[in-house]
Amino acid sequence: MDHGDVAWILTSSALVFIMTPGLAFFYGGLVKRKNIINTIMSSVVLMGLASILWVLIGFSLSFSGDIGGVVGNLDWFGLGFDGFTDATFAPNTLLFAAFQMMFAIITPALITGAIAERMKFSSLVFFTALWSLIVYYPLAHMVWGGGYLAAIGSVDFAGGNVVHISSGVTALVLAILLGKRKNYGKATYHPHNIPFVLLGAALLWFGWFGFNAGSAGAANELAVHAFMTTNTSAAAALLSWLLIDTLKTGKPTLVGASTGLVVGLVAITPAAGFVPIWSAIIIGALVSPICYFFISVVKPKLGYDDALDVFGCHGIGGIWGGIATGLFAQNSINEVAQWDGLVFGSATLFLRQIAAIGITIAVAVVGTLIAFGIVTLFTKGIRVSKKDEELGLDISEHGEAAYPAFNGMD
Amino acid sequence: MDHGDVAWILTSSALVFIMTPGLAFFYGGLVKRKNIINTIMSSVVLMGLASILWVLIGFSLSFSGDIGGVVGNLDWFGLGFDGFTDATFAPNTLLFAAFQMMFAIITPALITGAIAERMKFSSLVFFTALWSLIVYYPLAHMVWGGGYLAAIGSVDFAGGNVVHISSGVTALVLAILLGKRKNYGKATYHPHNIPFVLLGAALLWFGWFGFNAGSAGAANELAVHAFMTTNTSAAAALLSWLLIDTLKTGKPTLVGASTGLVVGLVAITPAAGFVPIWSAIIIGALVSPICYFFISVVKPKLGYDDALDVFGCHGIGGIWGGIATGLFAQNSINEVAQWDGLVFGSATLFLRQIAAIGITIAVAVVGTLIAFGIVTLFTKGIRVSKKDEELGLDISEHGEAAYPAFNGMD
Amino acid sequence: MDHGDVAWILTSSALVFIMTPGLAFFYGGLVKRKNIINTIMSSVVLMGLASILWVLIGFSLSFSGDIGGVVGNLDWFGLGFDGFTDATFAPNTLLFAAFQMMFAIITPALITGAIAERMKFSSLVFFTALWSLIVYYPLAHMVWGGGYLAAIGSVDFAGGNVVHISSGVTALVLAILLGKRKNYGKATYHPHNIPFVLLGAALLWFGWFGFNAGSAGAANELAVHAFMTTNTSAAAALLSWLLIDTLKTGKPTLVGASTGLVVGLVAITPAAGFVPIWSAIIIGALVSPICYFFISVVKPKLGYDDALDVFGCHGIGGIWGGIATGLFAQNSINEVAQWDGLVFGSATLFLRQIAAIGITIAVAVVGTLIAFGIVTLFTKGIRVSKKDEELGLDISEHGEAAYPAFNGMD
Amino acid sequence: MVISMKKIEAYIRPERLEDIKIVLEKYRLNGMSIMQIMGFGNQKGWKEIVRGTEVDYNFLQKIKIELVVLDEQVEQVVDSIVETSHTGEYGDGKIFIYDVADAVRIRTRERGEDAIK
Amino acid sequence: MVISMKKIEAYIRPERLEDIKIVLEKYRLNGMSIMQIMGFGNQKGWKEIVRGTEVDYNFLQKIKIELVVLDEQVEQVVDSIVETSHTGEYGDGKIFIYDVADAVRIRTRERGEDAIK
Amino acid sequence: MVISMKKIEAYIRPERLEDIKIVLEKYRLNGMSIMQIMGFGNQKGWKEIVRGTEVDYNFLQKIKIELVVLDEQVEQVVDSIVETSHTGEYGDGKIFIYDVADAVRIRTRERGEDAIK
Ligand SMILES: Nc1ncnc2c1ncn2[C@@H]1O[C@H](COP(=O)(O)OP(=O)(O)O)[C@@H](O)[C@H]1O
Ligand SMILES: Nc1ncnc2c1ncn2[C@@H]1O[C@H](COP(=O)(O)OP(=O)(O)O)[C@@H](O)[C@H]1O
Ligand SMILES: Nc1ncnc2c1ncn2[C@@H]1O[C@H](COP(=O)(O)OP(=O)(O)O)[C@@H](O)[C@H]1O
Repeated sequence: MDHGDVAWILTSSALVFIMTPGLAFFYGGLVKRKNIINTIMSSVVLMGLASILWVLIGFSLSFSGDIGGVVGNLDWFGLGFDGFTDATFAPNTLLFAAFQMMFAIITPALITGAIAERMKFSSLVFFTALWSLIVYYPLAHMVWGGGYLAAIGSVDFAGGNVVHISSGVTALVLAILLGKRKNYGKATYHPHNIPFVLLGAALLWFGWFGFNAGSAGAANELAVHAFMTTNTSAAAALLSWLLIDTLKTGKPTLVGASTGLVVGLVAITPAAGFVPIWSAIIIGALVSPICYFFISVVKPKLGYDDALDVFGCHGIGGIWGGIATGLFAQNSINEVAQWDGLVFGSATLFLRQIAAIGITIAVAVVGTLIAFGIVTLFTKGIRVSKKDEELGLDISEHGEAAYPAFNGMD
Repeated sequence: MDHGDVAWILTSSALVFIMTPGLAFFYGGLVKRKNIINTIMSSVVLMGLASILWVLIGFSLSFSGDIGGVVGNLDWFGLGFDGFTDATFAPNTLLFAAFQMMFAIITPALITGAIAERMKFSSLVFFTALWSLIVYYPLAHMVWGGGYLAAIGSVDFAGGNVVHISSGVTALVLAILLGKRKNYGKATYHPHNIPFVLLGAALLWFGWFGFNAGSAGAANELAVHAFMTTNTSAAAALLSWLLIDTLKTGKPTLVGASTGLVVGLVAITPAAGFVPIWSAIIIGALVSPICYFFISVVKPKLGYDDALDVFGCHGIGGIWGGIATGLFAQNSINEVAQWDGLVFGSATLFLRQIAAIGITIAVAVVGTLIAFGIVTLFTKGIRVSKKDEELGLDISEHGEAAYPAFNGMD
Repeated sequence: MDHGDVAWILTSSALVFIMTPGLAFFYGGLVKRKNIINTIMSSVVLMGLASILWVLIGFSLSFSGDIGGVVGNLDWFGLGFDGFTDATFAPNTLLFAAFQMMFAIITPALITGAIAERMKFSSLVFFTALWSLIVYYPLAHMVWGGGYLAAIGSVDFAGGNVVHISSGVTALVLAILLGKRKNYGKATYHPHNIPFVLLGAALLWFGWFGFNAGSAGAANELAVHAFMTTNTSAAAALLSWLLIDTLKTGKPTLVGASTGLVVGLVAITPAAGFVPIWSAIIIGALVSPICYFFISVVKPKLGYDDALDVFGCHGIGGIWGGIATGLFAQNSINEVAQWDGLVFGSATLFLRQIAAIGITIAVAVVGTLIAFGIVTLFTKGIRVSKKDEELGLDISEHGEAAYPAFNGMD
Repeated sequence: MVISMKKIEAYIRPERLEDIKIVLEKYRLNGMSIMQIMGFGNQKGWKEIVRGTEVDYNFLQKIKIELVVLDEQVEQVVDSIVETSHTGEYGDGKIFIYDVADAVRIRTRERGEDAIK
Repeated sequence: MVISMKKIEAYIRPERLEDIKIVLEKYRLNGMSIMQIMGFGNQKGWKEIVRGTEVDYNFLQKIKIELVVLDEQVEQVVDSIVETSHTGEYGDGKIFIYDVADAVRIRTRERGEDAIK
Repeated sequence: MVISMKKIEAYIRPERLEDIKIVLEKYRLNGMSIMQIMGFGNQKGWKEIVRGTEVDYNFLQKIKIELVVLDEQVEQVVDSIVETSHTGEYGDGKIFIYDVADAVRIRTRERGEDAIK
């Protein structure tokens, strides 16, 4: 075991870890002041819940054995392999489990942006646990654990399908099932603390270096390559979002910059270790207009209330990333991609990427419906009362005010 | 010198470094708005003071030679060894000194939570400097520098005794000596900025990966193991604190989640590289009820004012961690533990852990009394005037208001 | 390629990356509430712009070939070398490019503090792009790309000239050209959110470990040495600034601590890998009084409005650092320094350091005048209207309010 | 000159503000000011449990509305606020009415009733 | 109908609020509102030294208390506030008293003096 | 005793505050309070575009000034505020004037007009 590789994957694990608090601030800054605690808490509780589930069964169900190409088995229940010697996964199975754990934390956390400001906290906790079981572990298995999506030859470097499309699609379905916020469309939903939005976005970018470059599994040339494509796509998307802002209103916004960089990171995620650097500029530059168009034109027509645009950013951005991987991947960069992308003349990979996206969407939709059904069965009402919604979920669900001193006393 | 090990310990040092600002936010968010500057400053000044003391004499007194098993000598005054070649400590003495320096910064910073909102800044600075000399360097020497606590065979992976019990006990003694805040019990002491509390807690967790996994001294299997036990204990404690919140009031709080994860990290600190992963779930799951019980039931009876529960979290949590190490340690995981823990049938390690905890407490109590005595001798009053306390320490001690624009003008 | 070195430089690149958001908070907390979005945005936009420019032409102009000792060529346009095999620079050219990219982002971001609260955002974006081309790439080439400043034997470990003097001098020139803020001297310019100032300063310190220790190019003894000098200088400067605060007013301030640590980091930057650790105490301890004197005594006499003291901190601090390198460097620590410093009896290096500083200043002044001239030519007015300045640049330039809920509704 | 304007000060639940605004727009009032305050009344403050210890918020977050209107509008406006804010539970709030001595619209320098028309 | 209520507006030092609250509870006042304001008076603002440069805070942070009470309670309440807030130094604050034209309790729709009883 | 004091309440643009303060200092007023409020008037709120979607800020950020002065000072002060705050555009703000029933200076316990002299 090369200690350099261990150093990098340990570091990457810590970097991916900090993304979840980052997300909490990104989301928390975007909601109303009376809901920031609830929004942050929705991510934070998963730092506990998803970690423990992962150690107990998640890693095993994702990466131990294979049942029908769909899910793993329970042989590694409680990380029941020898953590000091097992090297089924590189650089070492236990380290791989730690790194992958961080993905299993942030993915359900991403969903929580969609249902912000109205879902019961207890139902949310219950839902995300079930969803991890029904959707996340199978998908992680199918893509990275030797399951079906790997078998058909589709590729996903760091989680375009597993993390972003899955959470984005789930967000959409859940937002529809849950219904709109009171006064949606009438009331003003503006971010209450924009510096927090940027703080979160910056921590996400920072952590994403571990997310993508760590997915190389070693401190090697591929990791360096993924580092550079990641930064480049984020940068290009940040700029193209600001350009749209400027063209539309003359005023480039910080929320726009933050959103742009995030969708740039989303889009490059499946592609980071497969595509040439120049294509990262294209991938990033295009993801912002695609998401912007979806959020500002398509979404209002469809009329659902995805509060923080999880589907518009992660779903749409992730789908574009998966397609872009099919367009720009090069076998010479990473031979895990068995074929070159469409722009290099071969349609094989491209079609399998489309197929993989389709399957991911199907798994997410079906899994979400099942999880939602179960949660509804077992809890009386998955949504807070109208009165609690007005009062704010911080007080009603958590009994806390985020900044009580700011209009009271010290 | 393996460059992979260097990479990891450099990274770990940076990670432990960021814990002190993290602590500043964790504490700063918990106090009243009029005291946040003072609270943050109490940690920040140590980033300067403890660093310089360490370079000059601290490292030497902790790790150079041995005087009676209690403290080192001054041979390495000013880091007076050859930083490029000396390898007395792994991976290289200078790097070890850098990593350990970060511990010498955060440990006195932990204490400052107990005396928040009422202690004179100058007295605090004087006290923490003396305390480092009288308590911290000897303890670091006794545990890690080849002193008495190592000699008796007790173990402390990353600082349960040196960092947490020592600071927690000191906090208790100092809080008692200093007396309560005005209106304590009557006035409302609620956190003024909860998102800052979480920001700090998240940075602490992030940095703790370096704290614990870096304490392996290399990017090896033990580091990976410690990484996983650390995360697992934090996660379990976060969840068990939320469970208590829910059982008691129906409302899981973000302050509770933040506190829970911190005590989970405290408890696993001495144990991280000695105990099996499954036991980290137990260690974490139990530390929250233990600390919660202490803070909500025992503390009010005793009636001292440990403002931010440093003793309740770090003292009690650290003691539980030291005991738990004696319960769950396995020689097969790390042969530094010469015996298995109590649950594996041997009482030897367990008893030595108890002894080590007792000695640590004794050193901390006596050292604190001495340091307090000296400070009182040399300064006129260690506590701010009643009027300054009412006005807030930000204005009275530092001449600054943290967020002046929030009820004034831009 | 040693994977340990790759791990450390990847980590360092991520660490330097986070400095720019850190800077955004450091600066953002210092301005008025109505200008925080604009101030943050000025740094954030460069995370996009400077990245893309770097990938396209910046790296090539800095590090590919050599034209007259002044600038590189365009052979590596679009990073057009083989990223998997090229090892012209250590540890690998692509990784070197990623690490250096982070410097190319933060350097122009530093400038933006000087012109805060009054410059048109579009003009600023245009200016920083031009400035990167005219000043930054040439300077990077001259110092690290085999250009003139390397040729004369002057040294700059991590960017005293390239980063700090260049941005500081530019800041001064630009502040003079732009003119003062409305009511400057009369109105109150106090920081609106001091915890954000500290958050930013802490992230800067954290990232600076990558900045300086990463500049060793490997996870080796020199990196460890640079890590230690960096921390030591920051610590000493933090303390000496607090000492001045205390002597002058009796009240040590958090803004003072934050400023002190930053100038301590600035001063050690060129010296980190050349000077002995004890000298880092001197370098840090002296930089605070030097900068303090400049800002509080010299600046008011000169009467220009460098809003956040970019020249006073980075310019003056960087010059002192360059001189200090000429005083304390030792060939035995790093043979890149061909001669010992002045205190060890040789004047050669010292004089070349002075020459290098002079040349850097000249390049920055001339380049800034040219860039400013071009921007003025192509935009109608580089400064916002008086009305927009009163209203605040957040609303006028970006259409956003940072914390709208804090005196309105939730 | 007899000035026939009144100032209405209403202390209400923050969560009712959106609705009140909509109703008041009906009367084409051309001005209104709001501010965040802390209040206590028959509705007592709430308790927050911090680490197992009860801490009181003696004061609750409220919104204060200030509205200067013509005498003849007073009853309508008061009724609207009552209608929208009424829940029947403690904490619904109070409305106080005061005489106004004079008014000025800064933009036009109009005085008296013209200033708010 | 003659309304015999007064509104008391007191601008006080923030640090005195806790104590005032305790004293006012004695009178079983069933309502009161507070807000954070900035004030300037005979007590001049303080100076902050930012990086060696003086910057003025012309305005100081103060608390404003608003209390509507019956005429007969006015003197008692004013005395209590003065008692608790008095330090004898500049910046102790001021109290102003105004007539109230009418009052409404939203919960019960009571008018006049009943609204605050 | 006839109290001849008035309270002036001005709702103004935040960006005018600095200038108003300078002018008011001329009159050696020895007290004034300001607070941040949200207002709406003839100047309608602004629109923020968040991710391509318009969201309204119905209310605009304003500053409210409260000033108790002697009757004879009222016109001067009002004029000064108008002078400094006038831009001629919507949103310049309004000034309202109220009678004061009594005043107390907490520091000295002075009552009536003496309290503000
Ligand atoms: N006498 C009063 N003077 C000033 N403000 C008051 C007064 N009474 C009530 N308020 C304000 O109104 C708010 C709601 O009053 P509350 O007494 O709880 O309503 P209710 O009597 O309908 O239960 C309080 O929080 C306070 O801000
Ligand atoms: N005439 C006034 N109008 C409005 N508010 C005032 C007036 N005089 C004083 N205040 C308020 O009272 C506070 C304290 O007043 P100050 O004059 O400093 O007290 P003192 O005269 O007792 O020293 C001020 O900060 C301001 O908020
Ligand atoms: N009738 C009113 N009652 C209370 N506040 C008012 C009233 N009219 C105006 N205001 C306050 O004054 C501010 C400016 O008023 P606005 O009507 O926009 O000025 P103008 O009529 O000069 O354009 C508003 O934002 C509001 O805070």
